[in-house]
Amino acid sequence: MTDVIATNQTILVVGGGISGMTAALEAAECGKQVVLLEKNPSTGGRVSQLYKYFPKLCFPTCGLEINLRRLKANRNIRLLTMAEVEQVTGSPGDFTVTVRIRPRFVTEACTACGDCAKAVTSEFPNEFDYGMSQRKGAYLPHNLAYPSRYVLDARVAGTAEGQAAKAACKVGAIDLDQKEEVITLKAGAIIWATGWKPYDAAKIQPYGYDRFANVITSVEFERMLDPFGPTQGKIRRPSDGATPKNIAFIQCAGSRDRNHLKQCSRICCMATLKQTTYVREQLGDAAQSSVYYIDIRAIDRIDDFHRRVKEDPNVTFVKSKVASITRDKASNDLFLNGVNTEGYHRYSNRHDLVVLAVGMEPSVPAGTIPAQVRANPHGFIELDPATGIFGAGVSSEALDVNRAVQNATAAALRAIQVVNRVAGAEG
Amino acid sequence: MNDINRSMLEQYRNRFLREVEANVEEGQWVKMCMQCGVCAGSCPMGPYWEHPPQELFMMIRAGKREEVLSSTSMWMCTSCYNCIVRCPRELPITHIMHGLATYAKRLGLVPKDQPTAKFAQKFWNNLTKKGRVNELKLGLALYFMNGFAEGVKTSMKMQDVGLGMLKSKRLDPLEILGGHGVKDKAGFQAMLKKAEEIEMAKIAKNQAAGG
Amino acid sequence: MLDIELNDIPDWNCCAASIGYAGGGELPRLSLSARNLALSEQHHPGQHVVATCAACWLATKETKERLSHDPELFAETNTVLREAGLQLRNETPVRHMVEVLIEDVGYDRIQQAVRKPLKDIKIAGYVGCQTNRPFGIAGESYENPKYLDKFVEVLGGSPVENYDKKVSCCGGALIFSEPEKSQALIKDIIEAAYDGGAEMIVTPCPVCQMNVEVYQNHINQKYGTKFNMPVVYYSTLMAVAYGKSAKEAGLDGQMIRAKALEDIAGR
Amino acid sequence: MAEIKVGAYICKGCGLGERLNIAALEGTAKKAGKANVVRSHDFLCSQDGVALIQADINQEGVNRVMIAGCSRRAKTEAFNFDGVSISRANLREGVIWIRPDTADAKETTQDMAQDYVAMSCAEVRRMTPPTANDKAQLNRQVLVVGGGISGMTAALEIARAGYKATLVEKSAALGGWAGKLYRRVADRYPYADPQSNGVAELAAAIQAEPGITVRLNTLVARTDGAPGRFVVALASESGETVEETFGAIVQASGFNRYDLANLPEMGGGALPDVIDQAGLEALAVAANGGAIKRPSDGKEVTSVAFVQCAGQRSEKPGHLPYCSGFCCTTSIKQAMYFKDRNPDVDTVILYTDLRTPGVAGEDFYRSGQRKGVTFTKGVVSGVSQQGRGPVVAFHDEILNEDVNLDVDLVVLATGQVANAGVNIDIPPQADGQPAAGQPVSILNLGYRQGPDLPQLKHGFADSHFICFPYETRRTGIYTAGPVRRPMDIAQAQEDATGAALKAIQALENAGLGRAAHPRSGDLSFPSFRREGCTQCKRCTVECPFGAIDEDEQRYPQFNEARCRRCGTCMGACPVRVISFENYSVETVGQQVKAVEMPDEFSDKPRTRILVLACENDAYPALDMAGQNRIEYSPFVRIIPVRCLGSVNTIWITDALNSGYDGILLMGCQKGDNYQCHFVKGSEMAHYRMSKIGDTLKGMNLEVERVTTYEVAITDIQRIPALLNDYAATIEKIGLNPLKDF
Repeated sequence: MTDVIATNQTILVVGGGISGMTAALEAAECGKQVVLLEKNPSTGGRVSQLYKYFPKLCFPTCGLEINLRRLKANRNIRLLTMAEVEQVTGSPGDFTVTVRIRPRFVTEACTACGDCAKAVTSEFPNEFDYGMSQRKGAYLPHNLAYPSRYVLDARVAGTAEGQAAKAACKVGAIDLDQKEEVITLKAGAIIWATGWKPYDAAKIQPYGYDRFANVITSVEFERMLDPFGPTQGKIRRPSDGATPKNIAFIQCAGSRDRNHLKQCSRICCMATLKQTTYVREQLGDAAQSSVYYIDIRAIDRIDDFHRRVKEDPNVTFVKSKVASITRDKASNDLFLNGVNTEGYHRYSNRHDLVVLAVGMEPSVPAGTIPAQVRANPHGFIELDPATGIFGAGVSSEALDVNRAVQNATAAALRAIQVVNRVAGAEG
Repeated sequence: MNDINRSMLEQYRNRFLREVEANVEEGQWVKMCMQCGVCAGSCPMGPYWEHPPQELFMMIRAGKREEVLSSTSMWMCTSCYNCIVRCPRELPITHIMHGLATYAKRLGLVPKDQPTAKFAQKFWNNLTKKGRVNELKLGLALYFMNGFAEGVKTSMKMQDVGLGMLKSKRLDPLEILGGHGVKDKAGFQAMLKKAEEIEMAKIAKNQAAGG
Repeated sequence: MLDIELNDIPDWNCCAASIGYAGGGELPRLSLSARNLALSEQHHPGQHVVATCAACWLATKETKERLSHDPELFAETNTVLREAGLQLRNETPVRHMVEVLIEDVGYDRIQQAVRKPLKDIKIAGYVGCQTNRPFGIAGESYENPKYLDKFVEVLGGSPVENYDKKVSCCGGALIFSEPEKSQALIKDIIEAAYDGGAEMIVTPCPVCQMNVEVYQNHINQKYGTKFNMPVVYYSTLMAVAYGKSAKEAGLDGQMIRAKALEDIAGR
Repeated sequence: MAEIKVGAYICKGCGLGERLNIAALEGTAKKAGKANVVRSHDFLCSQDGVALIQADINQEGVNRVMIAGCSRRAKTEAFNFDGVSISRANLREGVIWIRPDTADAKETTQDMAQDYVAMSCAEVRRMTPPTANDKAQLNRQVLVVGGGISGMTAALEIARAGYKATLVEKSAALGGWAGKLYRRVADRYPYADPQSNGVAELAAAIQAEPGITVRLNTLVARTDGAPGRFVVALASESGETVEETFGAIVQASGFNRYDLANLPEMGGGALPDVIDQAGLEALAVAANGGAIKRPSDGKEVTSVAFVQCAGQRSEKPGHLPYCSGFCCTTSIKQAMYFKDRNPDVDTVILYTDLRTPGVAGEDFYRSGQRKGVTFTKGVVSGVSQQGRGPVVAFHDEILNEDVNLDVDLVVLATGQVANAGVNIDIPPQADGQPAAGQPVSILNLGYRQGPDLPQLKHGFADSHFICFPYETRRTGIYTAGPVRRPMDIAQAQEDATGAALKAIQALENAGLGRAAHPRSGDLSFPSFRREGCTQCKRCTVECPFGAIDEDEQRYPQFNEARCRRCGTCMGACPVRVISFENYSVETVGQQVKAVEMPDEFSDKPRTRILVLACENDAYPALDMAGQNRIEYSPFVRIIPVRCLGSVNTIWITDALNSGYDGILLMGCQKGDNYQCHFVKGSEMAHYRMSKIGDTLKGMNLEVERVTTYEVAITDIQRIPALLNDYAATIEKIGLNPLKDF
């Protein structure tokens, strides 16, 4: 049974992505007691699946390593993985939270030596690669996974393979009897940092993501660049593994669209500009990038980056929301059909890979949060101190990493204000 | 230039957008377009549009009244509704195209011999006469709509179709005798007359008020 | 057989499809469908209005929708209807025959009734525009609706998967005013069916059925193609599968004869 | 100070027992390592193993713990003992996982392991458990500089958290630019209409907040000290100056208005009816809900054009190269001023990219359209006066035609110019005064490295890090609002709240003598041997955080609360007098020496390569290489360093003298897009190593023997390759001739 010491001066942070980790660390480094919940087996969230950040083109794992070191060193934070909030009752300064914890079947004793993975043969689609690759039934989610403990997939836990894994573990870290448990804990304030998920591209029917192999999403493209990713870091066409020569990037794929997400997801323009630099970096003059856009939203200093990309002769910009994609059956190339609205030019352009810059959708739409929050109809949390529950990062608005962290830092202070009031009242 | 057109020009001066909003079916949506062009790219008749919908909307905002209303573009609409379902901004583009067509026709700005304009008018006349469409009459009228000589050619060209359809009983030969229409013709026509009145009254009001 | 009973709306009038606009403005056009709805409410209270024609369905359903969202327009419509001694409450559900078949009857019962499965006939399900947009059949996508393929399947035929021109436009009424342009569209529709290995095309829309079937000669003349693709209405498929004779199934009404169906019907 | 007692603990788990000769490792720990207690355990990170160590600490008085097993990055929580120094010999990720399990690899693998054990023993013997410095003091008072919306928000949020804030504003009233707005952009769903600028409400809340002291007409005359003990002189208009102490500082000095005169081609400064957005706010305030009248002749405005990106997103001299982000929504809001009152007013927004991001932005854009604001994608070539009013000449990008638009009023959407004070990268004049043309200082820091915060780009005092927007190069001082980056009110208020937290965190850390990010919680701090110091000033100049001043006798003065513990000063010191309790020239130098150098009679391969790897990126990458079982040369001996900036050249020369054949330094990317967590550390190291060439020549050694690489944490495959290539290079140029002297 997981036991957690938490009081009404504890800050509960829901979500262990960069926003949740930031909120938890900033509060803990102010001396506050924090419980950090993550529904996945490891922290890091969406950013750990990115190859580089714009506009610096630096690596997300670099900052993640620092945050993990802060986390390991800080005794004020209690991290629970594979844990999700079931219900929140009570009021600011006095919340009671029920948390459901799924079994990992691997205890703290795990040394991440990897013997269990050797003993397990069956494979499953790799969530970390959006299913573009397979992973073992016993696995470490990724190189920088923290806690650095393996996970035994529930689908093998009950099988002979589970037994084999148990037998293979020299430190006796595998516990096949682990059950799902529900615990309740106290909290004075709650920071809700459940982040975002990529909009389901299959719903954008005219683009045929569900029908055409060479139509992929921007997040899948990121995974391709990871040397430990599904294509060992190589930009490839899913249909035949060939190197693309003429890549299209479609903006607002699911954003600014009443049929999908009404909001502008803010990051997609920059993500695409960044991804054209991947193409340039890896394929040089052997590949062209075309960006189909409505407005390029490269705010503040980031516009320098936008101008730099525009200077690349291999990158062209077309002001147009692509109307439809059709496929050439023989080559699996794709035709993008539409109209360049700058002067009305019809096009039916051939590309051999299409990347949909998919929008950001709240992982947990604010309306469905099992607690009293102020939500707008787009599914984001709006600031309302009276609730004692504060959105951090993308649960509060479509934000880039930098703004999400800024927002999470602010959320940490708002939570501290609540628990300090409690402390004051209790003397 | 007919009278309505003259006085509308008077009233709205350069504010064509307001004119469209006040007088064109679903015209109040025009301002919501963000120029993404998805409608233009989705239209089956795309290649034949002089100005695609999104461009028409921009022209309306830019006050290009004459160019818009005398354009053949909106007459290219096949009512396939592809633009409507894809428009990210919810514009009922098909209806706006129909509305622009209707308005252009009321203002007498339709290009001469615009085939769809003529056909649509014939269809309407045919329908309003009896409340139902007499396909064969419509067909014949249609084939002769470009004048006699042209008509002969067309009907020759279409003969096989006509005959084929007769053979396959798609057209009831009796219809040539005009057998078939609504019983309450009086009420039916009164209804349409009233509807027309109400709309023209509105337009008259706008002529006076300038929207 | 599927025990659905349809009765005519007494003294119905034409809905003007979507081509009345040159003659009639918004209100006159809406009043046409409003009249039909009012008549139905008067004579068949509580019954659904079911249309077998895409254009009729769309025009009528659109009228219902727009009047329910626009009180002013609704009021004006009733003023107009009064001239014909009618009044509209606008409470009647407007449905397409296909909706009735899929939602009320269901694929299972449609399948159970099959006597002569349409074995080994490759059929391209051409949905067209107005059965599909802007309303469409619940749960189907605009770009790649699957119901017609399922339909073919349950009747024992084999559908063309992801038929490229499934939902593209046949030109509709513009076949009359813009024959060349429309025929160009039709050409692509038939071509794609051949590419998909289809022996015939099935469609839920009478306009599509006519446009795609009857102009193949002209297209062949103009483009040097050798099209001879039967195009049948979905009810024809059902009739044959349910054991009706070629005549009963209206196969003699085909300008391009659907041999494969005639054979089955003949057995 | 109790006598040093080293306990060496060797783990046999994770295959170490099978792959290595544990007895021999114990021997090394005893002999070479001079450990007082030596134990091995099957599974050291188990409760039992940890208890074993704790027992020795309690009963045997062990106060230096050497753990040989997995990497220092693994099982950190388990091996976490109070009051002792701990070192970790990385035998798992660093040895058995990167070496093949073969007979002929066995010996070299064992040698590697034994060296690491010896090195860790040597290191931990020279470490002392850090104790917080005695100058640490808690001061719960925060100084907020700037009484605009950012500063007001920061002060309020600080007070609401139970701390005290002093809000200093140079003008006679709070509110700043926001206070001059007729309305602000909506900050709540439905994001549809302009709303009250909120300044009055904020001011009232501040009034009512006992924790806040407001000082108007006041400037910061001087700022000395460090987090927890900033001493600030506040000068009021009347000339009197008060001195107060603060725990931390928030700088919310905002932005300055862009000078319209820079845009003559747009009629800026020349035409009366061409104004900027601030100008329109003034007109709207004057109209106060009535019709807005244009400046030239007071005519009621019936048509207005907004020109976006005026003097922005452009490299032209006098223009701003960046996008100010807020201007698109502001123009929409201002167009609404007209439309809400009279829909017949023609309002056109001329833009190239309409930038209304997020939920709030896009909803507000749609609302503007709903209200009839016209949006035209157009590039404006100029504004001229023709007859009664201005004419905007632009190219309509959609209709692809040139248009002349007659309007009553033109609003140029100009950007925000940061008000960040003196640019300290521009060298001051001889007399120490700021160079000509420099703006007046805002903080007047008494810091060795200049009176204001370092600026990042385009004059904004921002963090360079994506993940750490509040990273500051002046510990305890945080910027918020448009001084940090161009932004709108909503963002500025978020930003101010975040900065408020960092200020509170800084003063709490200072109170405990703890380091701030990225070495959060580190209690150690640099100290120096005064008698050895030559006053060369390198440490005071090179500290990336301006933490070191010079005292009256021109000795370095360390201001530990400003220090981030990177050790760049230690690396800079030519006489090696700077050290930390747990990290020093000794702790590393002794590891260098602890490696066994096979002599000329040995039958072992004799190549040895010293690798000094940045602990933030290079070292984790090496661990992950091990995790993925990527092999590399058995001749490397890797020592993690806090930052390449802390590498003292003595380690290099000692290493060469003691027979290493080559030395590799691996640090983070330097330059404009630096990824060094200590800003300049990697840069400094590269600079210093570039100088070492002469030393090498002096010793008759090839330059290749000392090589520096920029690596990233993602170079999990590249780094092993670099090591192997380097080993090959050494093979080529041969062993170090100094080996056997």
